[in-house]
Amino acid sequence: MKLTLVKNILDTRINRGAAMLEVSDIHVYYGLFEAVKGISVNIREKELVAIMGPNGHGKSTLIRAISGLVKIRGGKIEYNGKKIDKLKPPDIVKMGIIQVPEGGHLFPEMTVEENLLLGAYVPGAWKKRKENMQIVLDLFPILKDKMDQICLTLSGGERRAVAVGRGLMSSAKLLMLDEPSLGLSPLLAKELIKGIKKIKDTGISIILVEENIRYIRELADRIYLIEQGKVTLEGKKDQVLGNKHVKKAYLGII
Amino acid sequence: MFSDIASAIIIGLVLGSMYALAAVGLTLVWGVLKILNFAHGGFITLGAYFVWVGITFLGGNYVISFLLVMGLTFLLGFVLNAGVIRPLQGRPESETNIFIATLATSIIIENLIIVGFGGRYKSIPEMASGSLTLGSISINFQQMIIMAVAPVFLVGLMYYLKKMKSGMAVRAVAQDADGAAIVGIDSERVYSYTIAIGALMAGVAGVLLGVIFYLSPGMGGDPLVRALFIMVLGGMGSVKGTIYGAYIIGIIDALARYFIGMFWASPILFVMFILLLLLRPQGLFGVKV
Amino acid sequence: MKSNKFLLEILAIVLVLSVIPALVRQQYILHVIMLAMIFGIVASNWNLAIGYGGMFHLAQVPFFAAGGYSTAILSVHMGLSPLIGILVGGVAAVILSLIIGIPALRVRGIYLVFLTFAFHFIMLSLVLYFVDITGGDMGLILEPIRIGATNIDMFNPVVTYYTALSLFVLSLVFIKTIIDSKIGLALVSLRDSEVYAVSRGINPYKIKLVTFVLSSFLAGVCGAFYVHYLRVVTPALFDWSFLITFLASIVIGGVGTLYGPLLGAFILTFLMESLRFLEMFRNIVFGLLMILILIFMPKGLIMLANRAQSIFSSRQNSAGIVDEEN
Amino acid sequence: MSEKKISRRKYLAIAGGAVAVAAVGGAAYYLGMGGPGAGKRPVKIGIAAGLTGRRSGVGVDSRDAVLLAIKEINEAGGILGHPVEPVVEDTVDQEAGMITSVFLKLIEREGVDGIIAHWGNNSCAEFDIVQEKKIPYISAGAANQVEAVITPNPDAYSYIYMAVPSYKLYGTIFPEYISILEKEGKYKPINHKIAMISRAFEYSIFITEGLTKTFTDMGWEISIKEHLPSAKVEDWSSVLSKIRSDPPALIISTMTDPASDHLLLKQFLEDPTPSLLYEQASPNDPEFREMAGNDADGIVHVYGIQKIPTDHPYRVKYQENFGRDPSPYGIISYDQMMMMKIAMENAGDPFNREAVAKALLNIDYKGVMGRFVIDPKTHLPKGGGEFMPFPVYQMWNQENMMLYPFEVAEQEFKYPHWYQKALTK
Repeated sequence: MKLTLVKNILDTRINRGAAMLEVSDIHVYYGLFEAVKGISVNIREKELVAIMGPNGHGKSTLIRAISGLVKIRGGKIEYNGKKIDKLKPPDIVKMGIIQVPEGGHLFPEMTVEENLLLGAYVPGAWKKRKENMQIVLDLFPILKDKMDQICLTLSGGERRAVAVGRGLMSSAKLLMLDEPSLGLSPLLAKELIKGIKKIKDTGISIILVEENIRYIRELADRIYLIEQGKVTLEGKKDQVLGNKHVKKAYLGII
Repeated sequence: MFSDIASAIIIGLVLGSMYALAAVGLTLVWGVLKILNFAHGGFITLGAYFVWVGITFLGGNYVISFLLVMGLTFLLGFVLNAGVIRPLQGRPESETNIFIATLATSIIIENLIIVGFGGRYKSIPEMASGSLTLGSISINFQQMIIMAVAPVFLVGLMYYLKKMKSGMAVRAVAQDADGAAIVGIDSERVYSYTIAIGALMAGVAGVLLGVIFYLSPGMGGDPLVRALFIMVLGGMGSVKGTIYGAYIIGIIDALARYFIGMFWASPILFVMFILLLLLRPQGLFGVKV
Repeated sequence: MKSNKFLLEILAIVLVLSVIPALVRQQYILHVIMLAMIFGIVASNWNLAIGYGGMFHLAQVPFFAAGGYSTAILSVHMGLSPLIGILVGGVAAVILSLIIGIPALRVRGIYLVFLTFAFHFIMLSLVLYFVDITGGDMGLILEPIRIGATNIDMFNPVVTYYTALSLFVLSLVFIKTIIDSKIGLALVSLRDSEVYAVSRGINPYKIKLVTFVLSSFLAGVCGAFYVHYLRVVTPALFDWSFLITFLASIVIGGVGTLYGPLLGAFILTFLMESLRFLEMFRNIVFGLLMILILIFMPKGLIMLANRAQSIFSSRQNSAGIVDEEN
Repeated sequence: MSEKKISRRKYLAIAGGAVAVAAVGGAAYYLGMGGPGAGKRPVKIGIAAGLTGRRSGVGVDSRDAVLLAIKEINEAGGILGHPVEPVVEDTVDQEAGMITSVFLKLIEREGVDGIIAHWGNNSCAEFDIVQEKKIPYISAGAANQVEAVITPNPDAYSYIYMAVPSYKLYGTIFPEYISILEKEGKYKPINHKIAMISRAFEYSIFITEGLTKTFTDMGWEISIKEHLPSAKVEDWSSVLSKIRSDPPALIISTMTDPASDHLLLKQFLEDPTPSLLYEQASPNDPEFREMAGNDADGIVHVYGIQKIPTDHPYRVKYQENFGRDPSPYGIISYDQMMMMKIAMENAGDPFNREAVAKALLNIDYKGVMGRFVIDPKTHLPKGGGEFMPFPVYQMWNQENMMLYPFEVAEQEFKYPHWYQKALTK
């Protein structure tokens, strides 16, 4: 499928003032390859922002850049008005910006309980690990019986639940979910969506990287479309999903 | 015959205890940093000499000397990391370069000991003298102490890794470094105290080796070579596997000494090592850290 | 063009090294240069595997020792002539490299290090055990070699020196030929991206084995030469100090370069000789130097030489420009 | 561009400066070497010692002993009025290439007039060098190796002499003594079996072979044979269990390593058998005496050195200087230096090397170890009888007591302290 780039920015200035995370014009390189070519996104308190777009076009890289796992070249990332793009990942985690990466990056030889506990590794969260554990178990009751099981032996859905749960253990203020539904059966995905909704209701802001439009439609407040390392479209959910290019390229509606 | 087997197994347990302590630090460092710390043998030597210094110069108290060894080797572990390993990590060819740099470190340690204490044998006064004889099996109290002390440290290490927060962080970095970064674990810090813990375990192994044998500047070399074998047998990076592996090698070593002769015990182990590397390089257990 | 440059370089090296015996009366200096040449050859052949092939193994010392022991055993027990003996040393190393390489190169990384490490110890045990053949710990003492009825000692210092020099040049040409050949190209592409290389139809195992075997030959030859030169072979041939010397030569000079290990061997040998006044502190200084070089000059001293060369040539250039301006 | 040029210039300047400093330093070093000192021309003695290798204990003891001898010689006015100047070089592990470097450097760079090297070097790589360069050389290396090299043509090695006698007597003296004891009924062995423990070390192998041959000729049987790759033994249980299940009358260890020999004794005493314990050379090591204490009472061995009691002037002197008891290597090397001194004095001119070498051949020096008279066939000091004595020693109270030859015996053979207990069990 040939992509036509649509430079049609909708509703750009609407939410600027209240943004908790502000990513402005960042560039990321892997060697000589420029994976992110000047992306700007922002997210407000209690908001769920979805990031959609084809695979390999820079969505995950954006998330990794916010987490500090890759260094940016040019541009800046601010969190509550403070520049965070020079910080190391652990310091960013301490601020409450938590990533749930694609594939989870769980600790495979550890039990579910250990994985969750490590989610609360940063000092502030460690104190609240018991309460947070309760919250996670309320969200994902399936984990209750699996606490002593090694993660390697979990099913895909359970693993995803542990990954999200581990993210929540750190008293997250901003949760970044990278393709949480990838490879899940529709039933499990539904469970997960329920969980994400509940998380949102507790007041945590969420950045959701997703390719499945169904989930986006159900969850998102706003949407960014990232294509070839750039934001090609952004706006409220209905605006973006109603866009002609999106309809044609992603929703299969002609 | 039977009593030979029985006493070989007892000696195997003594050797295994020592090998386990010597290997466990090496394997932990491999598991977390994916590097082969060749200075490990040097730290075994240092442990023995520190306890000797503690006992002969600082009043002769075993407990205090033991604590001194643990403290000093732990601190020197940080020095090793900051001065030698960290500057080389993450560069191209770091695997080779760290091997050579830690080899150079072991040369430095050995020669510092020669300069400082001379090349003559030293011996640590016995903790307990006497022996226990059951039929034709005889085991002395020193060996019994080793069999008792080693598990304390091994279990302690396991407990630390399993139950304590920073121990869990060590395992986390070993299993998924990105995952560890995501939950806020500073891997640099974990690296440095992993090396320090490895150094501490080497120091403890050195003390026990010094208790049953004698101190010489190159004394850490042999246990290091055994530790390499054990590390692979247990599955590179697996602490639990390494402990099993150490006792297995200890018993095989002892049986070979009893039934084939002391000359061939080592070559036999090396042949087994080669076979293991060719046939089952992932080790016997395949358990991670 | 490229081979012309190489020819010139070789000529320069031969010229410099071959006039030394005429200028230097001291056998000590010749001996140290010879050691440097021998260590340089062994190191640069090892570098073929480590630097070009990306196979970090520890079998080079066993190759060296195999060369030494095979020729010594044959010459002591069967009166083999040393000239053939030197070749026999190379062949023995090649046979050993096949014995080790065929199984060992199926494993990689740290496992290859361990495997070759284990071989080292097994060989040493065999040498120590079969006293009747190897002389055990005592080793074997070789007769001085005389050519025919003349009284010319075949291994008198000057003759030995030029023999070592010939080996040195031979090794340079040998390695250059390999790295410029298809094997060399395949090796480099394997090292840089195995997936790509395999997709281009390169069989990694075969190429690695060929390189492994090729890199052993001159190590064996040097071992044999070394033994004939010193007229004695002892288990000291397995000493770790050899491993450290060869490895340090590669690292100090520059991994994966043609001249690096040779330069490294010369610098290391002369440095260690000139540091003798440090007595017991010499090895400590050596260890520290190694670590510092690894940290601050990871590409080795050959990079400094290259930089100096580029400065030199750019200076010439800039001088030319200045002339024009005037 | 200009900035770059400056940095390059700077770089060149630094490099040039470094080269200049090195050159000046080097020149000064070599000029300084040739410059004659005040007073009479010193006699330079090269000391090739493994200060940092595996046997650094031996190397340091040897060096110290030579330095002690030189200090004494200088205090007494030097050699024929010439002061003696030591030049120490580290031979590390005595590897042949390293030995060659050291000897060539000592001879050509340092211009030494004689060289002393200690026990433990069996390379013989230096022989051709010292012979060709005509440097009087006293070695204490592998005696049987040297014997094998020199015997076919002693004249071709006219500059090379040894300070330790042939090992051959080790193979005969002890069996001889045991058979006399047995005949006289002073020792009743429980059987005629021997447990023979050796290691891959030339001294050990040679003595083991000698003892094995003599004892089997006498009708004894080697019932247990254990050969070890090195001196590193953490545990002797496997050998001891064989010994305990079939106790031999004699346990012979030629390990020649104080640590492993002490461990053997210690573990043996946990459950001793009625056997005599013969441990080669180790009872002469101060480390062994310290570690074993009175546990060693009754150990027998033969050593090619005359008895050096605790109040022996040399032993006292060595302790005063270095704060430790001399090891055998700390004794041999002292005698080596004294041999050199006497030879130089006998030659009438310490710098007339040919004369010094000839004087070494004809030396008759009563040293700490014994009387040095060189056997012209082997260039080794003569052993046995009035020359280098090979007494049978038995250790009592951390002191080696002579048992045999009977003319010099200090006491009669006594059963070791574990013997009766083990016999009655």
